[in-house]
Amino acid sequence: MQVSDEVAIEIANMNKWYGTFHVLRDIDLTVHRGERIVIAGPSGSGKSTLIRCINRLEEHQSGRIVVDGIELTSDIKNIDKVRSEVGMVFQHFNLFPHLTVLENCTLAPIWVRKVPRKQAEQTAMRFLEKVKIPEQANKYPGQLSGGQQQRVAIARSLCMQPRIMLFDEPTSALDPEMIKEVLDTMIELAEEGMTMICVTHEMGFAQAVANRVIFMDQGQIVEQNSPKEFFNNPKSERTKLFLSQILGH
Amino acid sequence: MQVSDEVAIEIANMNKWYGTFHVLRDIDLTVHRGERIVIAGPSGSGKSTLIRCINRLEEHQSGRIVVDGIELTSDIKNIDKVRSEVGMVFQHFNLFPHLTVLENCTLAPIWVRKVPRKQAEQTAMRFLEKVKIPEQANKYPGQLSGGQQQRVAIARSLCMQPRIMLFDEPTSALDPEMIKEVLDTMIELAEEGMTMICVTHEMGFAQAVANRVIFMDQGQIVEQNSPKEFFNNPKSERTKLFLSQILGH
Amino acid sequence: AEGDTLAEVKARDELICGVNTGLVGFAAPDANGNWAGFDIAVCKAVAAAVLGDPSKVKYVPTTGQTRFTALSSGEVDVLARNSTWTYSRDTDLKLDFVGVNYYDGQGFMVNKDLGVTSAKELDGATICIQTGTTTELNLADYFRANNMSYQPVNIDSNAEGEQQYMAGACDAYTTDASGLAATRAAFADPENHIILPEIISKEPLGPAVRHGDNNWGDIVRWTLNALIAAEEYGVTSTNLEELSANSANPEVQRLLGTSDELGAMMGLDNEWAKRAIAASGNYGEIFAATIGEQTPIGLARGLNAQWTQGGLMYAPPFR
Amino acid sequence: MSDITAPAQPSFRPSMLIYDRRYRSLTIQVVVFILVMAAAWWLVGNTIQNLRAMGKDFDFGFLWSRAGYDIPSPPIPYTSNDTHLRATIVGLLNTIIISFLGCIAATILGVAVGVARLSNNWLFARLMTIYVEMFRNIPLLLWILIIYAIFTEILPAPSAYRGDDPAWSMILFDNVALTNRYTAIPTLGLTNDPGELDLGARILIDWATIAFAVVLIGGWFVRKAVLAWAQRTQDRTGDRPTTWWINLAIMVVPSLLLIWYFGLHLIPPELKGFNFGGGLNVQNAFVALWLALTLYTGAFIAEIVRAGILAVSRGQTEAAYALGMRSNKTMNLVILPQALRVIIPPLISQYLNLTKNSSLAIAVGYMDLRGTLGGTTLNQTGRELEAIVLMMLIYLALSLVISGVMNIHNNRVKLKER
Amino acid sequence: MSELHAQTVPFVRDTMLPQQPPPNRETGALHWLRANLFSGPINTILTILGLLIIWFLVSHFWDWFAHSVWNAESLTQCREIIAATWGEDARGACWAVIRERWHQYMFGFYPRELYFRPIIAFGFLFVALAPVLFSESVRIRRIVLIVAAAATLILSVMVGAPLPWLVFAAIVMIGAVVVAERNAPWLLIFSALYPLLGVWMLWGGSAWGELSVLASVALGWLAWRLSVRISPLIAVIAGVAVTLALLLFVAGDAAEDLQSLIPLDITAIDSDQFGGFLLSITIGVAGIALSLPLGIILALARRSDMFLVNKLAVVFIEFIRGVPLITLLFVASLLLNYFLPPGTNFDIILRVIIMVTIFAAAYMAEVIRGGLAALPKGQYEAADALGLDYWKAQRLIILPQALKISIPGIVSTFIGMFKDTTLVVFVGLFDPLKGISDFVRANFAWKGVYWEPFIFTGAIFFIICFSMSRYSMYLERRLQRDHR
Ligand SMILES: Nc1ncnc2c1ncn2[C@@H]1O[C@H](COP(=O)(O)OP(=O)(O)OP(=O)(O)O)[C@@H](O)[C@H]1O
Ligand SMILES: Nc1ncnc2c1ncn2[C@@H]1O[C@H](COP(=O)(O)OP(=O)(O)OP(=O)(O)O)[C@@H](O)[C@H]1O
Ligand SMILES: [Mg+2]
Ligand SMILES: [Mg+2]
Repeated sequence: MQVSDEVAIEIANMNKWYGTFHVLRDIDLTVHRGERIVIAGPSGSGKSTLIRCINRLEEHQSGRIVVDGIELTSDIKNIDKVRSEVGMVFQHFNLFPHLTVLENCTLAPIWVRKVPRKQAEQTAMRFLEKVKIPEQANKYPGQLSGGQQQRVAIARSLCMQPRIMLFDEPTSALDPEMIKEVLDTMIELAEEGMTMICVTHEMGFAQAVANRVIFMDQGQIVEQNSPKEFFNNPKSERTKLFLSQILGH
Repeated sequence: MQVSDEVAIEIANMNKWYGTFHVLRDIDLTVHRGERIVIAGPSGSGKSTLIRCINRLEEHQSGRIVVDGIELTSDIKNIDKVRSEVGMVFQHFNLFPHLTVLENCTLAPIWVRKVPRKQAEQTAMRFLEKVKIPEQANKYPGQLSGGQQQRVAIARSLCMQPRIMLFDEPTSALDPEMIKEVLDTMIELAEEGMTMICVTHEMGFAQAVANRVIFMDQGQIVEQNSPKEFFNNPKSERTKLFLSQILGH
Repeated sequence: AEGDTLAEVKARDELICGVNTGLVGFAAPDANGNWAGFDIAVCKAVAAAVLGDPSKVKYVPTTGQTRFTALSSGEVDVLARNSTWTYSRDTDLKLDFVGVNYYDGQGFMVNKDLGVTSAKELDGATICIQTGTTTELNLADYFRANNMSYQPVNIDSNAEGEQQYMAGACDAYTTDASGLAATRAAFADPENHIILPEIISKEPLGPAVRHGDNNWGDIVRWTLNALIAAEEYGVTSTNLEELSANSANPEVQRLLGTSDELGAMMGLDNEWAKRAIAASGNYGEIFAATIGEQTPIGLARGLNAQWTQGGLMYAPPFR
Repeated sequence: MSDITAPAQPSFRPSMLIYDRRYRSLTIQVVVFILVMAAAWWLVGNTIQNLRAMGKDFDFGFLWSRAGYDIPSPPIPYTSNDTHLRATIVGLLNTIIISFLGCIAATILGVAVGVARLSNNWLFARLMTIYVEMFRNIPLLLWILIIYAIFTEILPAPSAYRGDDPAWSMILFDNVALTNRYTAIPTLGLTNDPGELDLGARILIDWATIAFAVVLIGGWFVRKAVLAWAQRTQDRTGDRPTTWWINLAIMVVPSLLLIWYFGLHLIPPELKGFNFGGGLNVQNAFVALWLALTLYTGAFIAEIVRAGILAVSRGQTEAAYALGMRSNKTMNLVILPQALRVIIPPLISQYLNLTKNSSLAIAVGYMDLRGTLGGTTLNQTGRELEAIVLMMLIYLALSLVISGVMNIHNNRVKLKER
Repeated sequence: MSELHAQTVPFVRDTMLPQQPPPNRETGALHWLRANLFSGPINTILTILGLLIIWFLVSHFWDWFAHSVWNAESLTQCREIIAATWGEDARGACWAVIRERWHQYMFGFYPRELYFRPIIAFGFLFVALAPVLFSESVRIRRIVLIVAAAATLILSVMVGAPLPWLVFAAIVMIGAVVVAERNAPWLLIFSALYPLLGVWMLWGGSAWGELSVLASVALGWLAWRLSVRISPLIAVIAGVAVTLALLLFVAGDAAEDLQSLIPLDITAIDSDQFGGFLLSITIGVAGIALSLPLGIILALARRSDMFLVNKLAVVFIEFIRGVPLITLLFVASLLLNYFLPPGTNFDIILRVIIMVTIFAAAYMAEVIRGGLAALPKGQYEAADALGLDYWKAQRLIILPQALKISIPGIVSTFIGMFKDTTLVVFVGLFDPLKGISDFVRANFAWKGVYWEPFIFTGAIFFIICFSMSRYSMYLERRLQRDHR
């Protein structure tokens, strides 16, 4: 697991409001290629909003976000470019229920990347194998268990061959037995050197793969540190409080 | 905890099909009064179906089931008799959400046993005290936690003063903290000498109270033994495999 | 149904009379919901004859669609709803028309501005026509016979027809001439509309009863005849009492029940006709009060004059 | 294990009819059957008795006798000399025509309004809400009457188009005249008339019409082939060829050729005598009923469409965006296919409602099935029992056909779930 | 995890940033306009289109509304007034027709001095509905009851109700408010009695008729009660038989005898005096009240696994739903007499109510079936496991829940049915929309008024239906929340 010097994402002085509510305040964050960042924090602290800003599912109002050298403005072309560089996995999978697993995985490559179907299907099968469910390729999402669905969602993102992956609480809607399958998949990805930003409360996962843990509260980054330091030696009072709740649970 | 010689349930050579699918194959089982039996087995092995046959929520197609000396046939009177002897607690509680806890408990005594309301309420309060939630009597099920709901479900069954209690995975829909409350209630019941058949994967419970553990797979009883023997010295390969999965998790 | 309608009516102490849903002059409720009109007078006369009280009538408004069924199914005892007496209705529909209270004919009304003076000039015109009536058939036959074409605008009720015609949605409005007159009378500018001279059909309108109960048919028939005869003999609602006391005319005596026992032949008492006439007067009085020239409808007697005056109103002798 | 005696097969006792589950349901069903049969027998018995008392019979023979009444602008040749049966068929065709056109227009309107209500234009969304609520909460009959009244009261009589300086003039390049009786539109004329095909029963179809139908249907198949080709190309190379202009050409060019070949031209309506002639006069009763049905049902469909689109969770759009799809592709490939599944079942019932509501034609005198069979025919023949029974059966058959067809479609697109 | 980079220097924030107001362009009226009306070319076009539509409507109808005339005796007079006030060419609305004939639009030909009876009956309707429809929230029920009570009393006083009736109404309404606060389920008794009370108040006549019906039902219940210990089946048969026998053979005579002993009657009103909204509401309410039990039975039958019962229900429901209401109304007016024993002849309103009931029941059955299907299977199993038999399980467990879920659907069915009551005009009844309007226009004075009656009746329909639909939406939202 090596981290290069190249900057993958740079967020500087970024602010976002919902109406008059200030959700993200003065966010500064630089992510290098190959880094794996875990974002934690209490509910409502703006974690989801932050990562959704990174692929412009939400618009920020001030400051800059540069992804892979492309600054996110309202220019549609830039947004398209960024989105095809960045894959995203949601808490509730958001698979397309009317398409088979394989079609879910090939839809975007075919229609966005204009990959020939054969080739798209081959790629898709490769990634489905990676997430260990090639045999489900022709089923519909509704026929799969939650863990399988989330792995399909990961495969679907990977099929666009993104250079950066964002995960928004990918395991929090899953039953305990299924969490492991998904985390295993994510760990495998991490080991291959994918740049990842992951909102999660799975502290085991954070300790195992993260280079850095970011703790957010009230729309701000309160603490950043290596996982070891973060868990064993939190600096801020809030972090301590949060960790005591999470780990005590 | 004494087991009498009297036979409470006798199942002989019983078979059941769903359409063409053979769910229960040649089941033979005798339960004595005061016995406490735990049924375990992988998902889909027919555990639920078996105990649902005992109070005729499902019909069996061949063989005989005799409960308390009454053979289960399609005679409605027999079915009614058996059902008022046998209480059942479901995985998802199945409380009646439009009635208060007290009304849930008095409904069947009043309408089936024709007990005067006053008396039914007294009995209900006694059992609610036994499951330690007399103070919730006038709340609605929706206002209770899962563990409390399951205890209400137990009290509701007890109000019919059954001689046999069936439990179908009574704790598997509960959060870990609540499992204990329910198991405690069940252990207390067991100590009073109630005849119980319980489908559960709570091996601690099995070891603590069961006289016998029955292991089912593919619709058949694969192994029966005392809990001690069952856990420490399983005979069949399947049991071993199953135990390794269950305990390993 | 076959049966004793007279007994039923007496038992019920109420006559059920099927009438139009609203045709000014013939049958229409006033602002308070009291029914009045030419057809209503027949109902009242029958009620007076049978029950002794002209107000003991329940009026059942019937549409062009429901009227005959209402009668044949026994829902109404008598249908006094400007219905044309035709062969097939009398036979196939199993009705009995008991007489004619108004000799009508289908005509056309057009706006003066149209410059049309004869129905023969209506080739290609748009004509408003109420669906489900004999007028619809007459119209089709007339244009076919004269080798002309027309565009029908079908309407559901007379009110609708007036609206369409007044808005100019049709060049001509066709219905029975009496109806045309009534409609025209209601216009703000009746002088701008003319009723064309052609009468394209015979439309004898009269009350109908169910087929099969001959006695009941007789009662309604002779009640109507009594009204007509009363006019012929000069019996009016004002001189009724006087004449019944001291008329020398044997016909009048029989009519008013002072001699002979005519009423008993139909199962009524002897004063039935007297009461019928007292209800709203004799035929002429009714005509004048509801649709005559003094009313807004302004119909001349024409064919409906007594036979003695050159009209067709001719009551068979009372003996 | 103890050996088991064979399950005692209890012999049959009469009490088992009530207390044995197997027999009890049989008992109940037999009782219900007897009750239903008794009720039916009673009703039929009464009917027979009543018919006899009235001296009537139950006989559909009247359908073959002369109708004697005219029907404005019948879709198949019809005169007052034809039979009641033919009049009934004309009425049925009119019902089908108005229902069909109504369904199409209501769908278009409903989809447009449903989408507009979701638009982020505050004003327009509000206006559409007002429209929807107005039409949903006021009886259809009122709308039919109002729209009909607007036509009769506001539009002029044809004579307004007369003279050198007419009060009104025709619109759309002197092709369409709005009057208070009908909307006069041009008909199509052929300079090169190929004659007509006789289908029997005096139903004639112009060869030119057939030619156009063939070209259009053929074009539709060619279009499918083109789409399949585009799909194949895309599968092979990844690039999807632009096909809309090819498709347009396929539909348009052969038609243009046919128009040129047959010398197809518009014959505009012309004021002749009292009325416009030459063109086609579409009665206002028809237009008003059609508009009212469209507007009324459109309001309901708008709600269905809106709900359908809202039912596709926001997450689906976001997932598609996150995969780099643009909004129109997201709509076509992700949102619509899912929304349609939610939309179609209630849409079917709206189609059924519209078809049934078309019987309100009675209010404006449009001669649909109810106006012919259930109206004038019933009245002239006095066969209310036969006419109404037949009419109900026809409506029922129409409903069953519509829901049948739509259900087949619906089953095809049903979501597969665990 | 060896190579920690310089940029991963630990970071700790010591002072939290406060909330800050958003940049200027994110707020204010201008922002709102830009975001909601002019955010893009399409949006701008839509805005302009919307403004055009509004302009079109206002410019065409404003004058007409502005030139309203409320006081006139005829349309001609209206026109003269308009011409005199606003000039020769002015067009204006002539609301005078509504002012003069409002009572017919509302009550048809119901005797004017008895208007208080329908008003009080209608007020009582809210009391009867309160425990069913407004049980969701105590606050709403309180408001509904109090407003209904106040409105009923005020309106009754305005139409000149006699004192005893006012006292009666006041006692019932105030009693209902009190009972609702104390022990709401008791109001259900009033709901159960309301049909008879309502019929008596509307049609009048001898109260003994209604009382003898009540007595028959009570005796039937007694018979059931007495024999239920022997066998539930026999008990049901006995109960129904006793009720029917009493109703068919005894009730009528008994009522007459009692009436001659102790007269207990109020002015009788004939059905043909009903009209306007009174007719619509009567048909609508009667239809819905009767179709509910029938709908429940049909829904249960359709969910039954007994082949014949199920198929019969399916055929019935699909048949009724497959034909237009208007044909059923024709059946009511033309054919019903064919199907009944010769000589039976009954009220056209009653016949229409029967057909409307059958029609609504088929739709209701589907709504209730949806409610039944929404209940988890566990509820059935739990009831079974406790030993409740089919009917007890339905009555105590299943229906109470299923009906509650179905209330929004039931309300929508009612809205549809209420709108459909306008169709009764085609069988010769005076509905408010066309029947009364045609009748008013048949008068010389008002020949030619179209728009005013349309707008008036339309507005009333809108108010009633819109408030009901809002109410059902509110319920739907509430139920959804409850279920989570
Ligand atoms: N579309 C929106 N409009 C207004 N406020 C919003 C919107 N989305 C989120 N918020 C608010 O913004 C804040 C941050 O939300 P966000 O979803 O980013 O939190 P989170 O840290 O992801 O919380 P969780 O752990 O619950 O997912 C919350 O207070 C939330 O209520
Ligand atoms: N109503 C039914 N119709 C058809 N098959 C059924 C039905 N109910 C259960 N089955 C099948 O019967 C088998 C046994 O089911 P059962 O619910 O008894 O298993 P179980 O041992 O209780 O499993 P679990 O631990 O998941 O509850 C399963 O394969 C199941 O799919
Ligand atoms: Mg979040
Ligand atoms: Mg189970």
